[in-house]
This record gives sequence, C-alpha cells and structure tokens, in this order.
Amino acid sequence: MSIEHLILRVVIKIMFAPILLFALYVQFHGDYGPGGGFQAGVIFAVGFILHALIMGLDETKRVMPIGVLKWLMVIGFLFYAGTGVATMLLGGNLLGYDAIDPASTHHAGQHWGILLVEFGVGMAVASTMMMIFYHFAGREPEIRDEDW
Amino acid sequence: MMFAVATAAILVAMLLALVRAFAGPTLYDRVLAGNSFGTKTVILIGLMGYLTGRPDFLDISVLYALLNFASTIAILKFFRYRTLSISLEGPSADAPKFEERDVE
Amino acid sequence: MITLDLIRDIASWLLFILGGAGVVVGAIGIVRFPDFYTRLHAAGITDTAGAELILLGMILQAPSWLVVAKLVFIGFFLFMTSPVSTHAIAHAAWVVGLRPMLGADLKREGDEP
Amino acid sequence: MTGAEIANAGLLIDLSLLTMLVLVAYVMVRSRQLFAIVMLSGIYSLLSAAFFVSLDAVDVAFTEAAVGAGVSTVLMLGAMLLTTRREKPIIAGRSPVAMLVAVLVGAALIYATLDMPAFGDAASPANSYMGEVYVERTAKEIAVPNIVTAVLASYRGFDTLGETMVIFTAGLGVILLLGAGSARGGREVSDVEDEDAKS
Amino acid sequence: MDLVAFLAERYNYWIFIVLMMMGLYIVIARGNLIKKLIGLNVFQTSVFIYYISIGKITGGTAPIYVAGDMERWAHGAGHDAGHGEGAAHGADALPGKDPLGAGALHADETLQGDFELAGNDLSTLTGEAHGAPDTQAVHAAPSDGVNDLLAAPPLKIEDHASAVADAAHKAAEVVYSNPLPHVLILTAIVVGIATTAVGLALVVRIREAYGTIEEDELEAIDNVAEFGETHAKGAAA
Amino acid sequence: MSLLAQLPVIPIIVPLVAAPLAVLMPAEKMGGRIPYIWTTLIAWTVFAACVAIFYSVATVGPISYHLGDWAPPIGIEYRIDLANALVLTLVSGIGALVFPFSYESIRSEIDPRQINLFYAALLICMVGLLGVTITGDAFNVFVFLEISSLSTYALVAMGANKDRRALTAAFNYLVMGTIGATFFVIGLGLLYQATGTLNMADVKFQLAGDNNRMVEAGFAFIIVGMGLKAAMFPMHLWMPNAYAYAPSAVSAFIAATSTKVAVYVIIRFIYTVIGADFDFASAAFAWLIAPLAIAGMFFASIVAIFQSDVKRMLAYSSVGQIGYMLFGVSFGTEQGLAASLVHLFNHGLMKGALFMAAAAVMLRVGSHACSGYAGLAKRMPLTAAAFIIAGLSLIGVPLTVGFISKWQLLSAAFDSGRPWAGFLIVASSFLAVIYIGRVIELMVLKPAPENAPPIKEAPLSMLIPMMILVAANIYFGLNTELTVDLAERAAHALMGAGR
Amino acid sequence: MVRTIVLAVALAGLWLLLSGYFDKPLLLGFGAASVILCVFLAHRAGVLDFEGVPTGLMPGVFIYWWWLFVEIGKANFIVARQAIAIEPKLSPKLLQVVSPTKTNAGLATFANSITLTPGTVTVDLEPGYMVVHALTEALADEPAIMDMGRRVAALENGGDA
Repeated sequence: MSIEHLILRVVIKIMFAPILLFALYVQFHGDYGPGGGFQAGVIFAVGFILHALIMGLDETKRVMPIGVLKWLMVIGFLFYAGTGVATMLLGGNLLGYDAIDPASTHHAGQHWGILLVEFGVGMAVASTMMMIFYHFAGREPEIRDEDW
Repeated sequence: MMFAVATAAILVAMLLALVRAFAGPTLYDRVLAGNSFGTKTVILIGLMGYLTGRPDFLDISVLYALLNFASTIAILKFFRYRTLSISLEGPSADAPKFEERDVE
Repeated sequence: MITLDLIRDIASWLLFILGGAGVVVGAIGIVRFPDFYTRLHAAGITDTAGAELILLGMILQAPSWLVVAKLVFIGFFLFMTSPVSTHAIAHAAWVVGLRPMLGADLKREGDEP
Repeated sequence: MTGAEIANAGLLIDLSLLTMLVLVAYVMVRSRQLFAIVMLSGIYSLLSAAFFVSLDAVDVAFTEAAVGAGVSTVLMLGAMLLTTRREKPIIAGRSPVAMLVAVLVGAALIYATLDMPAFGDAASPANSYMGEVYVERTAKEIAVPNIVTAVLASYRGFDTLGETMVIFTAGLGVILLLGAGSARGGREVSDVEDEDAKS
Repeated sequence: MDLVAFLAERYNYWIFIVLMMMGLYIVIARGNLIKKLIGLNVFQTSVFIYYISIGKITGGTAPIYVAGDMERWAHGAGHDAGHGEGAAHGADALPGKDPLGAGALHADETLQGDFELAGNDLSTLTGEAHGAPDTQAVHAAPSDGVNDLLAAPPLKIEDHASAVADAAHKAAEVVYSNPLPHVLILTAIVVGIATTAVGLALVVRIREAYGTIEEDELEAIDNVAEFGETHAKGAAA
Repeated sequence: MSLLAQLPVIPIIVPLVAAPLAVLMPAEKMGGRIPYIWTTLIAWTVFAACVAIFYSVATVGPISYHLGDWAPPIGIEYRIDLANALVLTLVSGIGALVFPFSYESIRSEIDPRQINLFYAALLICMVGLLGVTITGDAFNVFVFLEISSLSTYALVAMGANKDRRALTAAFNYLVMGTIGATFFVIGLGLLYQATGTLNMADVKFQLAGDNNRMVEAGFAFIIVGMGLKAAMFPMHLWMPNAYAYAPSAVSAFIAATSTKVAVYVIIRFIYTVIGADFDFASAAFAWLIAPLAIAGMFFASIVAIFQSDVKRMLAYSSVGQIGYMLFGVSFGTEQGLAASLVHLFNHGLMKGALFMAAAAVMLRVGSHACSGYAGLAKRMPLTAAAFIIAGLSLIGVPLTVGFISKWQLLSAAFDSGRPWAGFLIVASSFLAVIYIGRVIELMVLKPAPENAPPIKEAPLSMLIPMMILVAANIYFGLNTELTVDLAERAAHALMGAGR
Repeated sequence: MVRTIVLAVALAGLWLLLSGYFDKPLLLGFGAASVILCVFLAHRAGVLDFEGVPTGLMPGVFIYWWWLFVEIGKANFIVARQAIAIEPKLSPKLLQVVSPTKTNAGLATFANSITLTPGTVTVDLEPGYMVVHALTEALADEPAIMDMGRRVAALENGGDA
C-alpha cells in the first residue's frame, strides 16, 4: 500500500458510508424537503465515483459489478413504469395513484405511489450514472502527448 | 441584518476567488480558487436560508460540500494519473511521469 | 429571556463579523499572495476560520434542533474534507513539479521542469 | 428585519450572483484552456444553483448542483482524458455568423420581454393560474409538504416517467457508444461485463 | 410606469438573455467539440434561469409547506367551494389592493371565465374518470370538448409588497413561489445531463476515429475521404 | 377497468416497459433473435393499438385520456384527434414494418454484442415519437422529443462500424437537435408566461385571441426549434449526413417518421396552441414559412441531383419534401392543411420504402454509392422494382400516393388563389424526376460492373416489409378514402378549433 | 464486528439527526433499511477496516479537536495579518516532518491537522516523513508541529490500549 495518498484514502473511506446514507436520506425525505429520487441517485452515484477514484475502478466494479448495474437500471425504471401499470390494473388511469388505496381519506394511495416512483427514479438514476461513469473511466485512453 | 452582513462578506470573497480563478496563472491556482469558491457557496446557501426565513433547506449545503470535494478529487486524479480508473492504493511508480508547468 | 436572546444575538454578530472578515481576508490572500503554495494558506483561512465561525453563528440563530444538527454535519464535513482537498491540490502540483517560492526573497529553487 | 430590507438583501444577492454568472460566462467564451473552461462551467453551475436558491427553487438548486457541479464535471474530465485538453485557435470567419445568430435570438427575446409581467409579480398569468392551483390542491389531494415533489411525481408524474426514460436512454446510448462491442481506434474494447470485474 | 421600475422588473430576464447569447455563441463559433458541449450547457442553464425567474413571487418562499400550513390549505378551502373560497381567502387577507400592472393582462377574461373546473374537487374529477360507461367518459365530444374542461380559476389578488419573509412563521400569510416551473426545470436538467453524457461519448468516439476533436480538422479529413472510399475504423488514429 | 378505456396509453406504456426488458435479453444467443423477435412483437402490438385508436377516433370522436387521473390543465392529458391518430398510425405502422425488416441488415452492420441494446434503442426511439404525437401537453412534447432524439443520436452513431462519418453526423445532429429542443423550451416558457398553463388546448383557451409580444416570440421560437428538428430548409444541415451514415434500418425508420413528427408538432402548435387567426401567424405564413418552404423545395432538390450517395440524395429529397408540407401549411387554408397532412402521411410511406430498398442494396452490394446501383434491375429485380415504384411515387406519378399528395397540394394552391404556388410545386417535381430518374436509369439501363460478384435478391425478411410498404404506396394512391378524407376531416377539426 | 456495530450506530444517529422525524414509523423503517444497506455496501466496498472506521482514535478525538480549534484560531490570526498587511512579509519554507504516529488513520489525522492549521500545508507524504510547506519562518515551527504529532499519537495509544 502506498502511503502517498493515505490522507485521501482514509478520509474517503470514512466518508463513504455517510455519503450513501445521505443519499438515502434525500431519497426518502423527498416528500418533506428538497430532494427526491433523482438527486438521491446522483449522490449515491457520487459516493461510488469517489470510491472508484480512490480505490480504483476495478475494485469498484467488484463492489458493484456492471451486470448488476444493468439490472438495477432496468428494475429502477420498471419500478416507475410498473407502478403506473399497477394503477391501471387496479382500475385507475396510468399513474393514478389513488387507485392503490381508493378507500383512504388520507391520500395513502398518493403517498405510496409517490414513494414507489421516487424509489424507482433513484435506483435508475444511481445505476445509470454509475454505468456512464464506468464507461468513461474504464475506456483506455490513447492520447498523444502533444495533446496533453 | 447580521445575515446580510455575512452574506455580503461571502459575496465579496466569492468575487475575489473568481478573480483568481480567471487569472490563473497555473491550473492549480484555478482549482484552488474553484475549491475555495465552492466552500463559500456552501456557506452562502446556508445564509440564504436564514435570509429568506426558511433555514430548513441545509441539505443543499451538505450536497455542495460533498460535490465540491468529489470534483476536487477527480481533478487531482485527472492531473496526477491522467486516468480516472487507476487505484490509489498501489505503488505510485506506475503513474505516468509527466513534467508540466501549465502557465498560460 | 430577553437578555438571553440579546446575548445570543451579540454572540452571533461577533461570530458573523469575525467569520465574514476571515472569509474576505482569505479571499484577499488568495488574490494577493505571490505563488500557488502561499495561496493555499490563504484559502485555508476561509475554509477553517471563516466557514466554521459563520456556521457557528448560524447555529446560534438556528430555530430548531434539526437545523443545528444539519449545520453541525456541514461543519464536520467541511472540517473533514477541506484539508483533504487542499492537500490533494497541493500534492498534485507538487508531484507535477511545481516548486514553491522559498525564503524571504521568494525565489523559486527548483525552477527546471 | 423589515420586508424592505429583505427585499434589498435579496436584490443584492441576485445582482451579485447574476454579475458573477455573466463574468464567468464571458471568461468561458474567451478562454481557450479546456480544463479551465470545464472548471468554470462547474462554478457556473454552482452560481446558478445559488441563484435558484435565492429564487426559492430549492429542488432545482439541489439538482443543478448535483448535476452541474458534480456529475457533469466528472464526465467532462473523463471525456477530456480520452480526448484532448487544449482547444485549437478559433476558426476565422465563424464568429460573425455566431454573433449574428446570437444577436438575432437575443433580440427576439428582448422584444418578448417588453410585454412580460414584472419579475416577481404574483398576479402574472404564470403565477396566478396553474402554479397557484397546485399550491392549493396539493394540500388537499396529495398531502405531502413538498409541493414540487407532489407535482413532479403525481400531477405531472408522466413527465417524470419520461425523464427517467431519458436518463435510461442516455445510459443506453453511452453503453452503445463506449461499451462492449463498440469500435475503437486500434484495439478491441475489452468485454467488461461482470466476469471481468469479479475476478 | 417609469423607466427605472421597468428596468428593475426585467433585469433578470435580460441577464438571462445575455447568458443565453454567450452560450449560443460558444456553440456556434467554437470548433472544439467539448467546448461546444459546454456551450450547450451554458445555453441550457440560462434557460433554466429564465424559467425559474418566471416562477418567483416577490416575498414568496420555497414551495414546500411550512409547518402547519398544509393543514390550513387542506381545511381552509372547503371541499365544495374549491377555489372560490381559496380566492376569497386571499382577497380578505389583504383587502383593497389591485392586481398590478402588466400582470392584470388576463384578469378580466379569467374572472369572467366559467368555473366548472374550479368547482370540482377530487372526488368529482376521479368520479368522472372512473365512471361506469368508461368509453363514454373518455371520448369527449368532438368539437366542444375543450372549453368546458378547461376553465380558469379566478385570479387571486395578492399584495406582494407587504408579504415579508418573517411572515413565513405565521402560516396565514405565507406566499409560495410557483412550483410548476421548478418541476419543468427539474426535468429539463435531467435531459441536459443526458444529452451531455451522450455527446461526450460521441466526442470520445470521434477522437478515437479521427484523432482530433476540432471541427475544422474533422471537416478537412472528411472532405479528403469524400470521394468513394469508405474508411476503416480508426484509420487516422 | 376495461382495456378499451386504457387504449390511449397502450402504444406508449407497452414499449416503455418492453424496451428495458430488451436490454436484459441475451444479445448473442440465437444470432440475436431473442431481442429482435421481442421488439418486433411489441411493435406489432403498438401498431394494433394505434389502429384501434385510429378507428375509435374516426368513428367516435377525439379521445381525451387523463394521465394520473388528473383533469387536463392540472395533469397531463393525452388528446387524440384525427390529426394525431393519422401520424400515430404512420409512425407505428412504419415501426411495425421496420422492426421485422431490420434483422438481416442490422446483423451485418452492428456488433453482435450490441443487438439487444440496439433494438431497445430503436424501440425507445419509436416510443418517443409516438409520445410526441399523442400528447396534449406542451411540455410533455419536449420530454418525449428528447427521448426519441437521444436514442436517435446513439442509433445514428452506430453507423460508425461502416463509416466513421456517422460519428460526426451524430454529433452535429446532437448539437443542432439540442439547440432546437432548447429553443422549443424557450418558446414554451414564453407561452407559459403568457398563459400560465401548459395544456395545449388550455393555452389557446387562455389566449383567447389575445396577442402580445411574448406569444409572438414564443411562437417564433417554437417554429424555429421544431424547424431544426424537422430539418426545415436553412436548418437542415445536420440531416443529410445523419441519414446517410446511420445504419440502414435506422435511416429507414427515422427518415419515414422523425421529421414528419416534427412537422406534425409545428402544425399542432400553429393550429391547436396558438391559433392561426392571429395576425402574426398569417404574417409568419407569408413571410417566413412559405419562402423557406419554397427555398427548401428547390434548393434541396437541386442539391439532391448532385449527390453520389443514394441515401444522401434521399435525405436531401426529404428536406425538399418537408418544404412541400410546410408550403401546404402556409396557405393557411383548410385544404392546404389537409394536403400537408396527406403528404406527411404519404411521404412517410414512400421514404420508408425507398430507404428500405437502399438498405437491401446496402446489405447485398455493400455500398450506398450510386455506382453500386448499376444494373440492379437484373441483379436484384424485386428490390429494384420497389425502389422504382417508390421513386415514381416520390416524383408524383399517377396511381401512386405521391400523385395524390401533389394533386391535393395543387388544388389547395389554386383554391387559395395562389396559382403561382401550383406552378412552383410542379416545377420542383421536375427536379425530383431528375434525381430519381438518374438512379432508375442506372438500375434499368446500365449494365452491372463486369467484375461485380453475383449477388442474391434481398432476403424475405426484408422483401416482405418492403413490398407491403410499396403496396401501401399504390393502395393509398388508389383508395384515397382513408387518407384524403380523413385528413380533410382532421384539418377541419384543427382549423375549426381555431375559430 | 465491533466496527460494523460502531458504523451502524453512527449511521443510525446520523439518520436521526438529518431526518428529525421521530414519530413516523415509515421513515424510521426506511432509516433502518438504509442503515443496513449502507453498512452492507460499506462492508462490500472494503471500507470497514482500521482506516475506514478508526475506532481506535475515537475516544480521545474530541478533546484533541478542541485543542486543535485553539491552534487553528491562533494560526489563522497570523496568516490573516499577512494577507492584509500592506507589505506581506512572507518567507515560505519547506520542512520535513517525521510523524510520531503509528497507524495510518493517525498519520492521516496528523497530516490533516497540519493542513487545517493555516500557514502549514502537508504537501507530500513519503514513507517515513512528510513534506510540509509553511508560510513564514515563524509558522515553520517544528517543535510545535511535533507537539501536535505527539498528541495524535497519544490518541492512538489511548484508543488501542
């Protein structure tokens, strides 16, 4: 282990879990304050990007393999679309969340609907952003020195 | 009123940092100025929350602090290794040596 | 109660003025100092004294504990990350071969690439 | 603190942020160091996000910061690592055309501003019609505190579905362009599916 | 309205225009593909600024209900009266003020508009959509289906000069900025980053295939290759 | 809830769900057939749903579907009248043909590892275009427009396996397309600021004939932005390269659909959102749209004559044909509008067939250069026949759809008191005779190059969709009931909503 | 295992601090799930080691921080005076400092403390020593820096013992 980047490594290791937790906090408090699925997804991805910057892309790919990301991308989107389809099957229109819990007077259906779709957005965005980063960072450069 | 004073101070400081970011002369000066600018923005957002009477939105500040950090690290790797994918754990010898003084 | 509020206000005023002064002075330093490494120090003032003092001032004025918690979190985060960022930049410059001006006459010693 | 003072402070913040935005944009136009421009675009995003906060758009500021200062900076750096870091001198002869187009567009917009309702006008059509309807109805029909989330995920949830699809498409496009199977200078692109990474 | 006020009311828009022009200029004038993309970013961001400027209400606050205010909205405006009562509420909170200047553009017509929609509350709306003969409900009449669905709620008369921020704590006087532009811009930001990502990926590929990302050089290379021969990948790299 | 009530969203939600699933399918197993069959089935489902919608709209009346159960100005509305139903059917129909058509061609042009992603992207492109067409909400147009645009950028760039110029073409398309989309957003912002709503019909209702500078500028921005996407004449620079270097199947799909959808949006905004009875709208017709349309008709056709690449030639011809459509719109009469809609539909049919034939030639001959078409009538008789028929249709020979649309345009021109316009239309058709005639001459009269290897006729999977499209070219040329009558009704509804 | 629990508890505390909703079971449930997910990912990412969760340093770190604040305050004053002096008297100096710390986390804390104190910046870490850039002669006070190092080292001892 090189000592050259010790400071970076230590601090990012310490910050890694709190960053992810902050992302999830943003995800689940989108109803109450600023934030929501998209922002949470980006923060989540930034956590992993930091990890990749310090521990190396290969290590990050071990933690979060590309194959898993692909599935997460799809599942995240389908979470959203699936909620819409589910409301259709339950008798509402597409994305008519009231159909989830029609009897509720406290808008439980709306709450659940929003929660579900935001979760889908978060999952899709996080995995897509990581995917994009992987592809940019993982491509070998072939650069002439005079361009640099 | 006190928030306004602090805000004004931050704004002045932001402008000064911007001057350094424009002037360079080396890239590292720009990065430094940019980083410093980011820190000031974090504080500014917090203060603006107070100014508008809704200080509950500090999440944005947290996010700024986080991203400022992340992009600075990315920039470091950008310059030091010319790649974003390499691990910083291994021996540093495999890093491409390049000697460059980027003075405009 | 009024006295408590008054003390609180005075304290925040003090913190804001000190912090604001720190931020501005740091920025002035960033503009004025002669080379990259010296500017790093000036930026340090903003990051530590300026930012943290203003955050402290805000904590004193916070309307709820939640705000306090978040401000503390921000302060902690800056406290953790700002030296790392500074170090990262300095280190990048150092490795690339940017040598500092040294001594009272501000000469660059290792001026060759 | 009186209302007038707040308004003045707000105006001060607005004006200084906008001034800085213009300055940054101007330097971006002039500068030829790609790296400096990427960094400035990060600063530009930060500034515009701060401006959004001062215009009460906290959610937008949140997103703009995350996207502009975070992800797109990292992506730009990644792309620059794979391409180049300097910009060649300006092509002669294009600037007048560009200037003309920009001025035409600007003129059309300035023409439009003459009839615009004043900035911050609560009675303007934009603010008094649908915007207010959402504020009123969210409390009754959705009952979440963040009106933006309510509109985003429920009233205009379908737009957000599209938005998610946009992001998905972008990921798909990047995989198509840079991923396994994409052509590339001399070498084959290594098949970085999971097998590779797990080893 | 004197000139200073006129300027003060529009400076935001004009600065947005200046920024937008700079972005557009970068996109068109600069040959470096990455710089073009950055120019696009600036261009789009300035449009975001414009949208957000539209939605700002002087003295307003972020469109997130302050504590306790949501209940006020939920109960204050009754189920039957719908917007009518909401408007009355707005009017008697701050009586005697006229809607200002240019903003009153549509005041007459909207006030005279018919209030069918405004009178609907959620139950009638969903009831309409869920109603038994569904196809009939879904198929609106060919010609006049538009107007009766779309009616304007009345303008709320609000004095924005006196709505100050410390009122944020007194729920009765809170004014929220317009949430709709925020929502639109959230979507637009996402579209922007998506475009940037795809664009950068393209730039990377172009660099690999051509060895340059300067537009004039690319054009020169393409012009050489124009006649007949199709290029194998990466010939210039 | 019955399926029928949910019909309007079926064409959108089904492919939206199906496209991500296609990403997960194995690319290389069974020669990439799994994603191919899956997306083809989906495309057919969508087409069936669109036909059902079309039928329902034509017999019952406009459909309004409230997404999320929110009534229109509050929520997003799908509002389908005859005009969108027509375009919907066109887009989904072309999709239903291009998907089965594409297999062989794509397999020869795309890396086998990317087949699943490719089909997903193509499906997403289609859903984007459908979403733009079907919606009644102005901002929703932008979102779906960007979905289709983003996937198109990637799809066009896929042509880089054959020719690296696809990359620069895609990049130019991306820059221009994004500028266009942003202009569109600015225009929407101006309209929103003037009216406070985003629902198209509501915008018009709120405007109520009220005119101010915001609306004028917003109108201009929307026209220019969409003009960029539609490759309206001076803003067409991205288009020839994008069409020429994209994978053949992609060219066939987007050439037949994407610019048409953009033209449709222009029409929709002129009539449903702004209302054509504003002074500035008629001024724009007279001084902006009509001159540009005429310039496009002539300029692009002349440039097309000098192209050595058939796909580029066809692309330039598309620019000219967009000119016809906008010219028809610029008459400002019901008949002109109907003619435009008819031409929009018909041009989709003929360009689809032409690009499909070009794709077949590409598969067998391996080039789009004109020289590769020499003697094709002997070497690939069926493909050549398809090309010739579709080409004649493009010229406007009787018994083909091209004739119908030209005839409609002509009569609209004369009826609106613009005989000179009729003359211009005929004159520019002669240009089409030249460029198409050139290729036909090559195919029929010239012998094949002597060293040319023997080639087979295109495979059945390509021939059948091509032939269906060619048959449609003739059928709709004979039976005008479906297109002309309905387009007239659609135009009447659009114009009627303007008064 | 100890580290896992420490991290989980810390994260749970962080969630409660950020959230501020103690009465909504749904949010608390999400919080619990989030904490579990984060700990799992942290475990998977390999950050649950002596560097990532420096349990050894934790007990005394707050006292140390307090001391550090005071030092930072003093140093700030010196640098600020130079920044606004009409004629700044700068005499930058590089010095090599041998760290008395034993663990990596301790070394990082020490290096960070040096950087945090305005006037001195850790420029490079090499095996055995580190390079520090100081703004003036007065700030390049090696005994003072070493004093700081000893304090950090004391933290390590206090924790590990």
